[in-house]
Amino acid sequence: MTDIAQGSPEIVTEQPAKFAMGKSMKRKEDPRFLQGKGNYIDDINLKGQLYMALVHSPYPHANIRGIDSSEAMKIPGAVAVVTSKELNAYNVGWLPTFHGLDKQMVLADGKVLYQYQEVAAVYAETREAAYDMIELVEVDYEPLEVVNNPFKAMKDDVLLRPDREAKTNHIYNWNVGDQGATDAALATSDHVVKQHVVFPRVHAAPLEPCGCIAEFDVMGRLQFYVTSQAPHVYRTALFLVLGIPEDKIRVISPDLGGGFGNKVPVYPGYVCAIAGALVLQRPVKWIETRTENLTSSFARDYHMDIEIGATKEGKLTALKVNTVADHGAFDAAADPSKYPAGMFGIVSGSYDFPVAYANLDAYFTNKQPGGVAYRCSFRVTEASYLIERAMDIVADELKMDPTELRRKNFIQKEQFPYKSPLNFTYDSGDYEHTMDVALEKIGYKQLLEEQAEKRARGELMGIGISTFTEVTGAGPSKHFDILGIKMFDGAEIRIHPSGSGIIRTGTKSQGQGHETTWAQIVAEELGLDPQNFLVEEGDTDTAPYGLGTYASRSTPVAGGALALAARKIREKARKIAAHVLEVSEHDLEWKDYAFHVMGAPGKTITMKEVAFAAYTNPGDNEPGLEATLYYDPPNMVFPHGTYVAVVDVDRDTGETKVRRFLAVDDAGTIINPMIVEGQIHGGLTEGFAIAFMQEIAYDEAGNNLATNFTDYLIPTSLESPHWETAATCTPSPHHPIGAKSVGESPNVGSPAAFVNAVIDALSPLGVRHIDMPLTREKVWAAIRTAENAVAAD
Amino acid sequence: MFPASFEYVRAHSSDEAFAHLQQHGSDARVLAGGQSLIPAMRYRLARPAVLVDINPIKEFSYLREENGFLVIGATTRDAQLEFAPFIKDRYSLITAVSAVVADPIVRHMGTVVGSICHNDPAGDWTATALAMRAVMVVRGPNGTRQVPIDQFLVDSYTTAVNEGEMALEVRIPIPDAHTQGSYQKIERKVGDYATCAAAVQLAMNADGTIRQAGIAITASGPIAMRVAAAESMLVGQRPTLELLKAAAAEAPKIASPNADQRGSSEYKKDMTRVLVGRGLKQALERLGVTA
Amino acid sequence: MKLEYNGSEQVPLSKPAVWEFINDPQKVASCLPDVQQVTVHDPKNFDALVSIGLGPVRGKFKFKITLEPQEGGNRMNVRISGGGFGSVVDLLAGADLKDNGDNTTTLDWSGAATMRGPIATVGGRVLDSQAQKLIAGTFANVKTRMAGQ
Amino acid sequence: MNEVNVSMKINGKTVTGSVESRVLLAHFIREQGGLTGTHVGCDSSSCGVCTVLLDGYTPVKSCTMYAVMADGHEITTVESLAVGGKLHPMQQAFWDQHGLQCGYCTPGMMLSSIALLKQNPNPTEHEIREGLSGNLCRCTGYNNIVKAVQQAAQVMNQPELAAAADD
Repeated sequence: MTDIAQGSPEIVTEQPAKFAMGKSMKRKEDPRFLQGKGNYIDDINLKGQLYMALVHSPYPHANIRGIDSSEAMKIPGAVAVVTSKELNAYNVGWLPTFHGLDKQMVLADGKVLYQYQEVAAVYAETREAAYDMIELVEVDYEPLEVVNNPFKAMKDDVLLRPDREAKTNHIYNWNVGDQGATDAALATSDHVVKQHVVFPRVHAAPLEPCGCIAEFDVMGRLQFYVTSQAPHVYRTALFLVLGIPEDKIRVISPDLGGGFGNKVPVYPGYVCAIAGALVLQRPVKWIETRTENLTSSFARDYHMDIEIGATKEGKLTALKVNTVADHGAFDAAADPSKYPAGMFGIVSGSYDFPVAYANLDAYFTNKQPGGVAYRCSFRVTEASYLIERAMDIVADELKMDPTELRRKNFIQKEQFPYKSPLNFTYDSGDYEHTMDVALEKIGYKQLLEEQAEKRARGELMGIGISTFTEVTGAGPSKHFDILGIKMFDGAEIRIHPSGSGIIRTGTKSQGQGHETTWAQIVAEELGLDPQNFLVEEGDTDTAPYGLGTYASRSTPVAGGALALAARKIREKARKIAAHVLEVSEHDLEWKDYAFHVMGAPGKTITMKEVAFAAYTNPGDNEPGLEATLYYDPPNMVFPHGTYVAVVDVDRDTGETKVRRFLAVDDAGTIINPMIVEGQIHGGLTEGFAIAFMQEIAYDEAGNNLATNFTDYLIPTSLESPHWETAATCTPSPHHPIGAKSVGESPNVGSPAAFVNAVIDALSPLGVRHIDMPLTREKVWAAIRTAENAVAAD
Repeated sequence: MFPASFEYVRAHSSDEAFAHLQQHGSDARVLAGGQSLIPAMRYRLARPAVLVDINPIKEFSYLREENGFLVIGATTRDAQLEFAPFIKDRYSLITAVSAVVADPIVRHMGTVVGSICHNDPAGDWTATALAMRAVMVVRGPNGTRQVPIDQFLVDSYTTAVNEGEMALEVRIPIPDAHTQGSYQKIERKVGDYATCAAAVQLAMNADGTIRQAGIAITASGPIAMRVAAAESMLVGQRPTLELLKAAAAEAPKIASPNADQRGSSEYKKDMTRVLVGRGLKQALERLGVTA
Repeated sequence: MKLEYNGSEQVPLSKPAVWEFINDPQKVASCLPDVQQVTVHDPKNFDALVSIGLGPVRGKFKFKITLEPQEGGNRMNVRISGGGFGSVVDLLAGADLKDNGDNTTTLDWSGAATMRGPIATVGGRVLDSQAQKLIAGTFANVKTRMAGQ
Repeated sequence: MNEVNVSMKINGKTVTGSVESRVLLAHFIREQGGLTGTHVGCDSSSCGVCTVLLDGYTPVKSCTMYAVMADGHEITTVESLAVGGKLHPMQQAFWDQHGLQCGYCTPGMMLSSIALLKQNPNPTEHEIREGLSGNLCRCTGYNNIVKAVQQAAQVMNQPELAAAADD
């Protein structure tokens, strides 16, 4: 195989060498991106298209007394203004949310529930005219009291959603585990550590904002180009909202300039563009502004209380978590319907808790809806951050080294499959090994010595550990669905006579490199050259049904489908091979990437030769060589890792410098180490941003304070640390190629490592916890408070 | 987003630009680098009816030393200072500040004069101009006049440039061999406005006493401010650690920063102290003087 | 963002004269800085188009203003709400009138403004001090205009 | 309507159009020039995905410039880097070092990198990180971008390396 990346990644896997997998093959998709020939949504223009722009509410909570668009329609080039009145007339005023527990306004219907909510859509001949129009749409608002946090919401003084049957701001309660046994165990534990931990509101913020173009073609068929991580789900959602059957809808998701979960939801702008295209009989284009992008969804906003019981020797006895979730104005979380709080049950982490209990209550507030994703849709980040943060607090309380506390309580590798007290069955793992690799590689002992010296001099150096386990690969259809659709994925492989082929899946890469890794999986199974596979995703006319790419599910689900579809091809190929070699198919053995006649050395046929025969000499077999397969995974996969951060904190300014950061990931079998490493680098940078810089904060008036990149901070190359990586390999026993996943791991595992490191640096001052983001000021304030306390003694 | 419509006029000479500004009065804005103006226009927070583009005026782009001053023309970009070898050799404060203004790409369009005229409360160049005791050259109806920087900076986004007038250049006294500076800036990330910053320049006498001190803080009030008390405390003295500490302690006394996402007022005030202190130390280090 | 302001003006007019002035929409409107256009609907309600420069933010704001004279003629509340740049400001201001007994009147004023939208979020960095000046300027104008009567 | 005539050379080809004065350079390049490798990612001059080179090697954010300001000037975009099907050493290095994922920041990032090497042909890792800090990337975490610029610097400083790579 040619074209291995020259810049060999640091990751050396422990897995055995293979033919096409496990190799750092350079990406097949890159030449177009490198030459500016990517095809992103705004690069697509249809003849006669109109431009749409949206009017947004400056109020977080208000009644709408009236909307006057007469001045706006005087702008040269103005075509139409649409409000909820028009949408309701077409019965598309509201959208079902993805997990089916709520519905969401397309355009504000009678009232606005959050700042920047969409109030009207304008359509014009030019983009500039559309933006001139939105300034002149007069909306008469009657401001209402703002509920800007869930603790205010739970009082129910102000009812935010009178449209719902239940007259309360409480959305749902969810719990898992054994409350009675957990309380009993906590009551008899030597130590009980309690901490309130907030995971702030953040945003995925891909560099390319969302957008779409809608056109009803001459046959009345909707051609819908849209930035979607899940095109098939969109098509089905459009069927459910618009009542148009799927054969009349084609959803095309072009190249995506990043997604990270932001391109999962169906946004009101999409519906308005389609409605406009339908009514005006012209193609309609809508591209988000950065402000629209940052104000239309969010991730996290969990307020968590954790209690951990432990014996005085440091053996964990019980875990209890109580969470208040802020869902914003609509319950638009894209979680599976049976899992309103996603996979939050992974909060027991890598540790063998005898008992545990997690309880969660979700509330409406006057904040943007969402709760979707940011390199982790399903609340794994919140859970992982909480347990890893809390483990350090327990270690501090017990005066133990945090690595020793973890070592003492890890689920042992012999315990897998491990049934957790919160109802997950972990597939495999070797936590202690991964931690040992990390500690060795970072030089933990030397770092502790250095830290001791520095502390003696009054310097603030910290070492932070996170030994996380996550749960990905949703999922098994008996548990998981989105809008009722089970979370399987399809794969289709067609081998051409030359031994090249085309691969289609229902997933959609946003930079993850599926065009390369999917080819590697299939090539590995068939002994063919991965360079000769075209990978096609994103067009619902051609791709098999699949739930899309988010929640680290592509490799666990679609990757499994691909391997099994390839094996299906291999079985058919065996028949053709037998015909060509004039033996019984039972005499054939698939070995070293070719069919061999058992007992007849040298009598072999390659897949390339079989492919040609499939079209030229199939015998009595069905000609051709292709397979379609839908894969319903038997279980989730459980990647894990150990991350270590080393920081220095500036006592005067509160500035944290991340001096080193090592990520040792165990993602099971690795398909392409170079790509895996790239995923880890990117996820760590996002984790770094969450730990230190990012937050969608709201002021008391309900103003969203993070509406553009001057206030929602994306780290540059200068702030971002230099990342170090390594990998261990514990294959998933149930996945066809033993793969787990990695896209989310760095973002799930790293925030705790950063925060643990800073708190470790401050621990000589008695600081126990600071909520993210750990801005300079927060760290400075913690240091000053501690110093003043000492001075007062 | 897309700006509101405006009339664009191109000036090819100082006279032409001046004539346009006289004609359009308060409706017109000068377009130099545009790096603050254009984003504000894209948000439609700024919507001048007329933009007078001075970029085509060839004679406005210069960076030279004359008559004891470094003179910087109206369209001279930040990056020209950042990369000029003679600046790197002899102007430590300018070298330091020119590497941290906005971001590296913005610095290729952004201008020093434009930034001073914008007079943002968190301006880097305004603080630097104060510390180096710059003089602004303004063209008005009665010809050009020189305005010392302290009088030039009037209030947030307000300068001594009146309606219909324009600033032509900034003149900075050339530091001698016994003069060094330092720029200390805290920003949340590259490209953000300063959370707090301090510009410091010290000139030494042969006897080891401080001849002249320029100390200014920014993002600490409505405009960048001179810490005059600190300056006078230092002049004529031999630098000691106690003296530097006392001088730095003067900064928070005049600071009145707004609380915002960058930090509380208390934090920013304390940072004026920390950053002035660090700036003084670094300037002395560059002078080879141990306090 | 929520901003609060207060101040005091000594007006060289009797309390009844001041009361009369501040009950006249036309006169009150004339005290707004850079007012472009005033439309009086009734003695208590009027609209004003005001040209505003808040730092880099420059443009026209349209305000709806309601005068709420309180019983007894000792206090006037003013509700101002309006917007521009896709943003809105809701301001509740009040002034207590104190007869100084020497044909002058003390006007103790306070106001709380809530700003929402891009002007608060993008311009918020510099808004407070600028808005302070604007409001103080308005009340200073009240004094000057009254004095000029 | 405030229309203006604008004419500029983009990648050596003259592009002329009558556009509104408020049309940004980025949109002129994309629409009048038909070159969609120059992207737009924010409204606040923060992200740098719109970076192009002005009059040689001056990197500018084309969404923070009006098209009319570039009238009579020369613009270089990503589309001009590969010549005759052969990638520029910077493109090759981004490919070799996995310096891109979604590809959205890549054109601006490469053009900034080329401008950086023009100023400083042998930058350290820190200098590369400083020099590219006007361009955001959300996917790569910058490690591999730094490696790519290091590789490109090496190749561009020793043209024989580039030639050898062809063999």
